[in-house]
Formats: sequence, structure tokens, C-alpha cells
Amino acid sequence: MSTNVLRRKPPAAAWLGENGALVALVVLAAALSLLSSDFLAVTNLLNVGVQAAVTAILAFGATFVIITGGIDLSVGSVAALSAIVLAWTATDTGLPWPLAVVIALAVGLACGLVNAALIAYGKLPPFIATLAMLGVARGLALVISQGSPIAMPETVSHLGDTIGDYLPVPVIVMLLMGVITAVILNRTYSGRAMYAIGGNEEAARLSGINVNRQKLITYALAGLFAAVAGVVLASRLASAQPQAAAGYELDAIAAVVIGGASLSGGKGRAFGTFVGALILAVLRNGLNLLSVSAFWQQVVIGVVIALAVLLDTLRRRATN
Amino acid sequence: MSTNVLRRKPPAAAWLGENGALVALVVLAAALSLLSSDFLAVTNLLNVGVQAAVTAILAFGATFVIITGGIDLSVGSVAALSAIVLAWTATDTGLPWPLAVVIALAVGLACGLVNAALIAYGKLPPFIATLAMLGVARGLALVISQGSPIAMPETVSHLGDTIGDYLPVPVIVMLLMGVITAVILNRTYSGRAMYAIGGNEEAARLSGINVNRQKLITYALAGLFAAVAGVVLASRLASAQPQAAAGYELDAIAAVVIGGASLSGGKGRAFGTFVGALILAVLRNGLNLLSVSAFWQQVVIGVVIALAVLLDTLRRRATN
Amino acid sequence: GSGSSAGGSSAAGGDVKIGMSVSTLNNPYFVQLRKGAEDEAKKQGVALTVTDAQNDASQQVNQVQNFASQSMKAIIINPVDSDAAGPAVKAAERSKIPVVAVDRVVNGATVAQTVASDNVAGGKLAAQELAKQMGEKGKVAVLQGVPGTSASRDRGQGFTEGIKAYPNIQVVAQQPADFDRTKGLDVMTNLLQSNPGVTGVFAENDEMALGAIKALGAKAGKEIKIVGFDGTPDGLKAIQAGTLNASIAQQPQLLGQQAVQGALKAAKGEKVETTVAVPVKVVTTGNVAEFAGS
Amino acid sequence: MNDEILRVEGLRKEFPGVIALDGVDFSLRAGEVHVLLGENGAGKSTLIKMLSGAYHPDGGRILVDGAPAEIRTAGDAAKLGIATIYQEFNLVPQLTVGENLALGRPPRRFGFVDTRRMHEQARDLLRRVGVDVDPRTPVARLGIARMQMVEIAKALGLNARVLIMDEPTAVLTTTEVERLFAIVRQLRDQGVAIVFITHHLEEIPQLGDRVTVLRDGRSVAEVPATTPENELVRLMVGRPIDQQYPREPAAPGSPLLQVRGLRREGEFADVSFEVRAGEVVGLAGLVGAGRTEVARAIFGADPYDAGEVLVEGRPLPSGDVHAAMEAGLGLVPEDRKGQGLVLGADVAENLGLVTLRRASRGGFVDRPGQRKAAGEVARQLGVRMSGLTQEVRTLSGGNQQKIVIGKWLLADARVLILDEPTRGVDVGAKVEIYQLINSLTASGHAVLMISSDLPEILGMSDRVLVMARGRLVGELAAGDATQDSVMALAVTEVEDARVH
Ligand SMILES: Nc1ncnc2c1ncn2[C@@H]1O[C@H](COP(=O)(O)OP(=O)(O)OP(=O)(O)O)[C@@H](O)[C@H]1O
Ligand SMILES: Nc1ncnc2c1ncn2[C@@H]1O[C@H](COP(=O)(O)OP(=O)(O)OP(=O)(O)O)[C@@H](O)[C@H]1O
Ligand SMILES: [Mg+2]
Ligand SMILES: [Mg+2]
Repeated sequence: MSTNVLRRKPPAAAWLGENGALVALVVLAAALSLLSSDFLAVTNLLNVGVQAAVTAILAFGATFVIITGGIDLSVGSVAALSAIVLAWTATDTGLPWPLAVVIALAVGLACGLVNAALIAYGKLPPFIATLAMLGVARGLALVISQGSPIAMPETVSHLGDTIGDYLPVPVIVMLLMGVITAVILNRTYSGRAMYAIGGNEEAARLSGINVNRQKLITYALAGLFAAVAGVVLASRLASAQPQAAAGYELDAIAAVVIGGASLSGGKGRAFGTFVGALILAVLRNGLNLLSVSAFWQQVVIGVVIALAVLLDTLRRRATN
Repeated sequence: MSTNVLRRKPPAAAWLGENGALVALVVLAAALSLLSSDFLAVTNLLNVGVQAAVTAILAFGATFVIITGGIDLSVGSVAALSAIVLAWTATDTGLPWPLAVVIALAVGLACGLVNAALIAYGKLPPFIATLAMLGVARGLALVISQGSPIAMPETVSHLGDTIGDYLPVPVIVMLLMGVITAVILNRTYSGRAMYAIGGNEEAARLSGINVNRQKLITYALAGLFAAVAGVVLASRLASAQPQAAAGYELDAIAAVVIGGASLSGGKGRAFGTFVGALILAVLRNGLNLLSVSAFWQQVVIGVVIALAVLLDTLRRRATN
Repeated sequence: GSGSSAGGSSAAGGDVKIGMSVSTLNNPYFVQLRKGAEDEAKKQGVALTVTDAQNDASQQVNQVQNFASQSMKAIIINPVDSDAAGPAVKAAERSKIPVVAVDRVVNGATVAQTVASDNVAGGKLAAQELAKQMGEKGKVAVLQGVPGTSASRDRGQGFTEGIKAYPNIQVVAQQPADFDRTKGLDVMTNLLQSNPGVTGVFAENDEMALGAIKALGAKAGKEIKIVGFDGTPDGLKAIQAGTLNASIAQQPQLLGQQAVQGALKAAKGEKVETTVAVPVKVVTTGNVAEFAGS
Repeated sequence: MNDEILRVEGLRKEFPGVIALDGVDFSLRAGEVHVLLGENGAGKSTLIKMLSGAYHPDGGRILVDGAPAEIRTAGDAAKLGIATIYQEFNLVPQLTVGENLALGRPPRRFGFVDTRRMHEQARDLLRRVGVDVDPRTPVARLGIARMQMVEIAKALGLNARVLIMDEPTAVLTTTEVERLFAIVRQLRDQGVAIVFITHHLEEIPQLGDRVTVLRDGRSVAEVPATTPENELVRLMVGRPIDQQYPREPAAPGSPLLQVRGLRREGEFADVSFEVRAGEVVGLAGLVGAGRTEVARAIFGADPYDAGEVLVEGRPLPSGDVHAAMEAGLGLVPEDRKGQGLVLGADVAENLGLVTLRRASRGGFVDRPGQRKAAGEVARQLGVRMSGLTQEVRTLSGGNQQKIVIGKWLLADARVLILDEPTRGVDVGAKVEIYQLINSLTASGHAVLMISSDLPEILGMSDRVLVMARGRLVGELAAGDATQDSVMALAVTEVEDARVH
């Protein structure tokens, strides 16, 4: 039982209170623009957007899973597998590329469904089921590609281009996926069911929510989003690589958690995740601009992530 | 319509019921000894033990954390940092090696305490605090070593040797740490408090358990165990490497979860974790013995991990 | 803490800014490469910024983009992957910034210069040297790098091609040990169980070779011949100690040095050769002294 | 009306180590309130969980409208028109009241959740049960009592033919109980069949039509609701209980607990009182009066803004549970699931939680000693369990409550604060608990008892304090305290210490 006072906060403060990560992002961006004159350049900000895209899309998918109280470690591998399948079908089998994209997305979806089946029906802990998928998807990517990167057909790799001077396709895809995530979470039956399952699975079940079916949808979405991220990644590089996106699962989860979600479930928002992914991208971009030594970069990234979230928790404690 | 009477299970069955991972381990070992005649050789089994040691020690430390409902992603990095510090103090500063070992362990402890302080007092989610430490510790290891391996003094690297023909020191250390873990968890105030905190933190607090202090102890232990793992690792190689144990955090957590713990806390046992670590080591060893192709290895590991845990959950469902 | 940003006052470079994206600094080989580049930059008075792509092609693209927005005069790229580096180089091209590729080629885009030693050729050399040491007969185990990385692919391919020339040598096992010393130790230990008759080992880098040496104990370098790759300081020490029979030294410092020289020339608009081949050398006990000094 | 909607024949259910139901017969007619009565652990909740699709029977059958029914999921039950209010809350704390009310069946428009309509419907439902909360409030912010009201509203929203209520009145005060009864009567008159579980025997003749008594997993009798109370007790416990409230006042000694001017912004203000050695002080008030908040502040579970708390004359720091316990305070919280129990741990573990520190020497716990003590107190309280290793999650609600009390009895606190201590406890076990309170006060301890069960407050307190809107509004000596005098104080109009 909480002992919060039911005091109405002014809307702006309330909104900020719910978007603590945003404050951290603003502070970080302000600091970087003071330290480096290149940071605020439009081209650089677009770069940040492009660089955030893959993590953000993976993280949107992970948001669904984390809201249900689960975890998905396989998103990076599934992205790589989907990208390899796309490049392979579009080149080796000579299928028209839109069909190849559909097949790649279907592969991501299928991986998600397998995760879901193991979790919902096999009662495997999500950590184990998706860790297994992390290995399996990565292995299949290696097997299909025989370990070598596959060049993407010219047509598909336009997905990584910039339309005109200021409209990078990856950024558009990221924003689109973000809006889709927000709509699913806030407006659809499944979205609300995810919150219910994460908050109290037993209550959700006893209220007639088909928990297993909703988990199926949840992990399937995560797989589908991973596939989209894989397509974007491969398009940017004009090449699908079996080792792509290795380790991105931790980044994706970190983005979600920085964005205010809780790994114990029931909490999380698309916008928070977006901000979390931006924080990570801005941080990496800034360290490059500031020419921080490679060995120190990991230290700085660690410290800044901790500070960003600390800022949020301290602020939240101060307002409570 | 069942007509079951209340049959008391024989003690052995009850014990097995609690140690489902053990069944999976036995099945796996049996399968491997059929597939490869080398598997059951005494020397090979000792190899498996040595190869499990580092993961097992890390996983013992992670068990404390997971029982309290937390997570520690930093154990691999902390192990590497401790190893580097050990090699560096023992060679560059010329301190006597026992002192160098003490300093290395102190470094691990300190990393754990920083994690704990961020989590207990900073109220950071454990995922974020330890993800930050993952970067910081790895970065410091690189900075101290300037990115190159540091040779270990002869004296220390005896810790990686085999006494006589059949007593590898890493295995002894692993067993010792396992016993210590079991004793802490089952017999000490802090161990019992960890279960209570993981089961219901608020109830634990209202029962007079100083939750923050116990979290401090929990993460400090995880850091200390990571340092021990780092020392064992570096001794085995007679060299400390800044990139050692990268990614081992997932292995360690997997071992704990395969061993029957739940990431939501309140559950977990030293013996289960030990079995979990052995399953992973046996699996990797078996794949080498069977000469499975590099590309397929990850697929096979993923599938077997999923099957091992599935076996456990199915069996448990059958008995209930 | 800008330990990797080397700058100096001496003449040639003026205040030229050059960015360099290294595939990974988690490997002593690339640390050496960086050192060569930094030393040369200091000598030339160039401001060199080095970033670490952590073996992640997309992170590398990000870094090259970031260099472009920092208005670097030239960019040195040590591709994580040859194909994936294409778009990054194209982006730099658009901003009219010359790019020098080092250690690995860039596919799908033109660079001003490629400074490389050939991994496939190196793999072949390794096969020849190992065969020679084994008396052209026996069983060989191969320790592979991270599956799917170009270094593992090229070295493995070169070795496989090279070893075909020796009908009495059989490759009995190939297992991944991820370029990691610990895994090299564990995998070698396991391979010895199933293949006790192995008399030769090829490791796709020195780190794994050093792990294998640990696994082989007293047999290392004696009954069982081991050939590594890279010629890292630890590898060279092992050669001196007689536990490692040979390594394919790629002179990473020289690669870094040449790359900076090429980039500087390109930045000034001077003409540069399209390829600079830095020799790969077989290091054995006989010639290890030449390398150990550098 | 005499048409039978639901019939249960020879229902059986086993759990590892326990036979929860061993042949239960039960029938339900449209337009009746059928009370289920039985000791803690008799099988009442298990029975209704098989009607709602939460459990599946091991034997026997369920007939709905005369036809055998398979109720495998909550969805099946909903299709048959069965709605259930469980003993343990099934709300999602992170979601708003409105969303919880529509859980699993939110109104939709073009396939999307229609939040506006959802909140409108929620407002209607809340008005029906007379709860004044904004549907956009997260459920986590509600106290136990208001959560119960939300649960009731949620079940009403299903417009079911069969409404099952498992101890809905356990945490409600008289006012809410009366409102609930009015709703139940209205539904009954509309032909809804109602299953009602309660341990408050006085409620049975007020509301019920028939009573089915369960004992040890068997249905032992079906009697009319007008059956005299002591007859019901005999059927249920197997022996009569002569004294419901066996309070034996002790001579009050020196003040053990002194509270002076305690205030927390927006919650409570000017709370001052003392509790003497040997005294039982009752704290009464309406739901939301702030009793729980004051109790938690005294114990250090939450910080306060002003005032002081003294134990045996020594002041306690604010917000420090550990210091409070050292000084000799104890608190049995009202929310057993959220604050009292480690549900995944076993009985012995839970009973030993408070005494863990004391049972440790040099960091090592004397676990055999802990188990012995746990066994002792479990026996005293008559906890029905398969053994000390039974997971607390699987105990019946009343037995869980006994565990929460038991762990504090073991702690031997000088001043014990009990917040709704007998919530869901059967009449027989209640008397045991009262007896234990007597022996505490007899040995010089003091008890501060918060209860929404007014007869219990009146029957067991030496003095009664009354709170309203976050303030102490009066004090009554045991002799002067009656239902009416307490209620008169509880509804006093005072300046509200709460912020809306
Ligand atoms: N999931 C379970 N696993 C094991 N035992 C269980 C489980 N659920 C209930 N029981 C046991 O079944 C018996 C009946 O429990 P039930 O909850 O039906 O009692 P109840 O009549 O509702 O009691 P109360 O009045 O205390 O709520 C108890 O002994 C309880 O411990
Ligand atoms: N009228 C009210 N206005 C504002 N908040 C209220 C009001 N009533 C209750 N609350 C809030 O709801 C919770 C109280 O829940 P609950 O119904 O359990 O009452 P309580 O404060 O615990 O008092 P009691 O124990 O006397 O019932 C508290 O968090 C309190 O802040
Ligand atoms: Mg019950
Ligand atoms: Mg209350």
C-alpha cells in the first residue's frame, strides 16, 4: 500500500515527473553542446537520430516484453537473422525485394512466437527461453550466411538512405515504430493486457484475460520489431552480417529501463524508451566528438548512465 | 478425475523434485557418454570441472543477488578488473603476491559495494547500476593494462595448477566457494534475510530487517566472488587479460536460473547453481569432443539449454 | 583523458585533424596498430582522434559519420567488416573527406588508399610453416576465431587452401575459441581428449595460441607444433621461450604508421598510391629477435 | 422463486499434502443469498475457486442450470454468468481504478480502447458502491478497504447471474458494510444468486437465506440463516464458544507508548495519545480515517513531519523501523499479502522472520531453535497446515493472518500495534488470539488495536480512541463506549487533515 498524498501536481510538473529520463537527456545534450561546438549541428543531430534508430526499434519491441514482466535477450540475434534472411532471399533466390522484406519480417515474428511458446506453454523463464533463442538465431544466421556478410541489393539498401538532405529513412522508421508502440500500449486491448499481466498476472488471468495468448502477441511483437531493426541495420550498412547487433539486447533493455520501465513489470512507456535510446546514442556520439580515449569511453558511458538514472530517482524522491 | 490418495513421496524423489536441473545434467552426461567415448574419461571430467570453475564461482556470487530479486551484470567485468589489478600490483609494483591477491579481492569487494550503494541508497534499478559497473570495470581494466595482457608472476599462477594428478586448484576453489555459498544462504542471518528480501521486500523491512544493509552485503559478496573468479581465471592462463570473462554475466545468470532460481527473487540454492554451471560446461565440452561445426554450436547450445529447463518444468508439472 | 589524441608542434602536419576508427581495441594487435598511428601522428604534428568500434560495423559507421561532422581533414578506417564499411566511406566521400583503409579493404566504395597485409596470404603462410615444422605429416587442430568475423574467415580460408598442398597432413578438428585466450585453453583441452594424436595446432590469433600452449603444457612447441597469427608481444615472447613455433607477424605498428602517412598526404591533396602492402612475415625462433625489439 | 441455478455434487480437490475438499454438496437458487460458513482452512475459498474457473476439481461435478459444466478458465465462468470477488485482491496495482474495473473487457471503439467511456462506466460503478475516488487514481494508492470496494464494483460491472463474495466485509467498517448489504439485497431482489462467505456471524441473519457449513473439506450441514449463532458455531467448530470477547483487564501501569502532536502533511495531524503497560487501547474510525497511516508512522514504516513518538520515555527517530523494534515496538500490518508475509517462503520461515536477528549468534542463525518456536506458536494459534514447510501462499486466508500475528507474538514486543489483527480469522481462532492479547497485557505489555470490527474494539479495549479525517476526535472509556457513541464520534465534522 502506498502512502502517497493524493495531491494534484501542476500538469507540466506531473508530465516531467513521468518523464524523468527526458530531464537527463536535456542535461546531457546541454553539457555536450557546451563541450563540443559540433554537437548541435543539424547534420550531427540527424546522425544521432540515425545512430539511435536500431537500438530504439529493438527497445520498442523490448518495451512490450518488459511491461509484461518478461525479458527478451534474443532481439539482437533475431535482428541479425532477419537481415541475413533478407539479403539471402533477395540475392540468392532472386525474389523481388518487397517479398524478401516480408519474409525477413516473418522470420522475426516466428522467432518471437517460438520464444512465446516456450514461455507461455513450456513455462520456461523468459530469461532462459530468450537466451536459448539468442544462440539459436545467431547460429542460424551464421549457418545461412556461411559466416560471411551478404551484400544487400541496391534497392533494399535505399532503406538506409536519406531522402533529400534531412530525412534519413532510419529515423522515419524509428518514429513510425515508436508511434505504433505508443498506440498499441495505450489504445489496444493487448497493450492494456500487457500492463495487467506485468502488474498482477494472476489478477489478469482471473479477469478473463487469456494470458498465454497475450504473451504470444507480446513476444511476437518483440520479434517483429527486431526484424524491422535488422532490416534497417542491414540497409544502412548495405550488407547483412551474421555478427550484427551482437550485444544489443543489453542496450535495448537499458533504453527501456532508463525510460522508466521496471523489470518487474507493469510499467513502461514508448516515449520513455525513445528517450532512453536517445540518451545512449547521444552519449556515444558525444564521446566521439569529444575524442575521449577508447579505454575511458566505457567508463564514461557507465558513469553517465548511472548518473542519468540517478538524477531521475533523486528528483522523484524530492517531489514525493 | 483423479483418484490419487495422498502418497508421501520417497525422500529421494522429493529431493530430485527440488533439484530438477540435476536430472537434466544426468541426461546430458549420459547422452554425451554414448556419443563420445572420451567424455567419461577421468581427465575429461576434471577438465569439465576446471572449465566450469570460473562460471560457477561467478554464478555463486550472482545467486545471492538473484535471491534478493536483483541482477548483477557486472560480474564478468569485475573479474577481469580484479585479475588485471592482481597482475599489475604483483608485477609492476613488486608487492608480495599474497598482498596483491588481497588487493585484487578488495577491488572486487569495492565494485560490489559501489553497485550496492547505487541500488540501496541511490535507488537505481539493479540492472542499470550493474550495467554501469559493467562498463566502468571493463574500462578501468583496459586503462590499467593499456589494453594488453599482463603476465602473472609464477607464484600466483600456481593457483591454476593441478595438485598431484587429480586435484586441480580451480576445482577446489570452486567447491570451497560453493560450500561457503551454501552456508551463507542456509545458516546465516544475511542469507535468510536475502530470501526474505527477494520474497517480499516490504514485509522484510517491516519485520525489522535492515534491507539496505543486507543489499550492501549481497552485492559486496557478488563482487568478492567475481574477484575470486578473476584470480582463478588469470592464474589458469598465467596472464591477466583486460577482455577476459566478457559476456560471462549471462552465463552466470543462466547457471543460477537453470539451477532453479527465479529472477523475481526469493528462490535459489547453491547446489542448483553448481549444477547449472556444470550443465553449461558439459555442453561446451561435449560440443568440442563431438567436433560440432562452429556455426552450429550456438544453435545446439541454445536448444539444449531450453530442453534442459523444459525437462525440469515438465517434470515438475507432471508431479503436481 | 584524451590519451588517444596525439598532437605536436612539429612541422609537417600543421593543424591537420585526422580521425581514425579502429575495429576493436580489445585485442593487442589493434592496440599496436593504434600505437603505430599515434607515434607517427605525433611525429608529423597531426591531431589524431582514435575511436573504438568494438567490433560492431554499425558503430563504426556512426563513428565515421561523427568524424565527418567534426570536419576532419582525413579519415582512417580499420573496417570491422569490408562490406559494411562501404556506406560509411560513401558518406565521407559525399563530404569530400579522403578515406584511408587500413588492415582490411573496403568494398563497395572507393578509398584514397588501402594499407593492408593480406590475411588470406597470411593463412597460407601459416599452413606452410606449420607443415614444415611438422615434417609435412600428422594431424592438425584449428582454433577458429569468432565465427563470422572477417579475420577468422580469411585466415581460415588461407590456411585451408594452404594445407591442401600436404596430403599427409589432416585437419582433424576445427573449433571456435572466439579469439579468446581462456577459450583457447578450454577448447584445446577438450580437443586433446577426442584427438589425442594431434601434432600440430593452428590458432587464428596469438591469444588463442597462448591458451592452447597452456593446455598442451610441456608438449607445446615440442611434440606438438603451434602456429599463431598476429605476432603480438606475448606471442613473440612465447616464440622466444620455444613454446610457440611460429606466428604470422603482421607488423601492426607499421600498418598504423603507413596509414597516417597516407591520410596526411591525401588530406593535403597530394597524390597517393592506391595500395600499400605491408609485408606479412613468418616469425620463428630464428628471426624473433628482429621483431621483439619493435 | 425457487429455481436452482447451480449445483455442486461430491466435489473433491487435493493439493500436495492436503485434501482441501472431500465431497462437498451445495446448491444455489436464483434470488437467494447463500452463506458459506466454516473454520479457517475448511475449504470455502477452494470451493468457490472451482466455480470461478481458478481451480479444476479432482472429483465430483458442477451443474449449471441442471447441465454439467466444465469451468476451466475465468472466461468459462464469465460465459456462465458467474462473477467472483476473491478473498485475496485481484487488482493490478499499477493500473488505475478505472482500468481495473474494466480489466479484461475494456470498452472499445474501432478496435481501440475507449478510455473516455471506460472512465464514465467506472464512475457509475464507483457511485453505485459509494466510493469517492477518481477513476484515474492508480490502485496502488488506495488503502485495503477501498481496494475491497473497488473489487466489489468490479464484480458488479459484470452483471452476473451468480455473484460470489469471499469475505468482502473482513476489512470494511460498519458504514461500508451497510452500503454493501444494501447493494446485495437489491441484487438478490433482481434475481441474482449470491454466495457469501463471512466470519462475522452477526451478518448471517441480516443478509442470508441459507447457510452451508463446511468442516474439514466436507459439507456438514445446510441450515436456514435464522439458526441461532451458537448453533452455527457448534456446527462449524464442533464445540460451543461461551465467551466471544474474553477480555481480562489488567491494572494499567506506566505509559509505554507516548505519541505527541504527530503530523504528516496531507495525511494526519495533531495525533497525541498514550498507551500504558497492561492496557489494550482500541483505535476506531471509518475507512480512510488515517488509522493505518498513524500506526505505520509510529512504527517507523513511514516518516512523519512533526511530533514525536516515545517508547518508555525515550524518543524514537522518524522513519526507522529498526530503531522502533529495538525500542520494543511491533506492528502487525493490515495488508498481510503486501506487507506481512513472504508468500513464497514456508510457514516456519515466515514465523521466524521477526526473531531472525535474535536467533542469530555471530551471524549464524539457530534454525532448529527457530523451527521449534515456530511449531509452538503455530500450534497455539491452531494454524491449519500440512506442516511447517508448507508454502504460506497455499494457506487459507485466515491461516495466513494467523501467521502474521504469530511472528509478532514470538517477537515479544513491549508495545504491539495490531492493524486489523483478526481480519478473516474464524470465531474459534479469534478467541485464541484474544486470549494471547490477555496474556500479553497481564505480563505488562501494551497493545494498540486498530480494527474495523466494532464489536471487537468494544469487546477487547480498555479505552477506545476514535479518528476521523486524519485527526483524533475523541476518547471513550470501555464503559462508555457503545456502537452508537463511537460512530457518533467517527462521523464528527472536523477540519480535514487530508488533502484531496
Ligand atoms: N494451492 C494450494 N496448495 C496447497 N494447499 C492449498 C492450496 N490452496 C488451498 N490449500 C489448502 O486447502 C485448505 C482449504 O483452504 P481454503 O482457502 O479453501 O480455506 P478457507 O475455508 O477459505 O479458509 P479461510 O477462512 O481461512 O479463508 C487449506 O488447508 C489450505 O492450506
Ligand atoms: N478521504 C480521503 N481523501 C484523500 N485520501 C484518502 C481519503 N481516504 C483515504 N485516503 C487515502 O487512502 C488510503 C487510506 O486507505 P484506507 O482506506 O486503508 O484508510 P486508512 O488511512 O488506512 O485508515 P483506516 O485504517 O482508518 O481505514 C491512504 O493512502 C489515504 O491517503
Ligand atoms: Mg478463504
Ligand atoms: Mg487501515
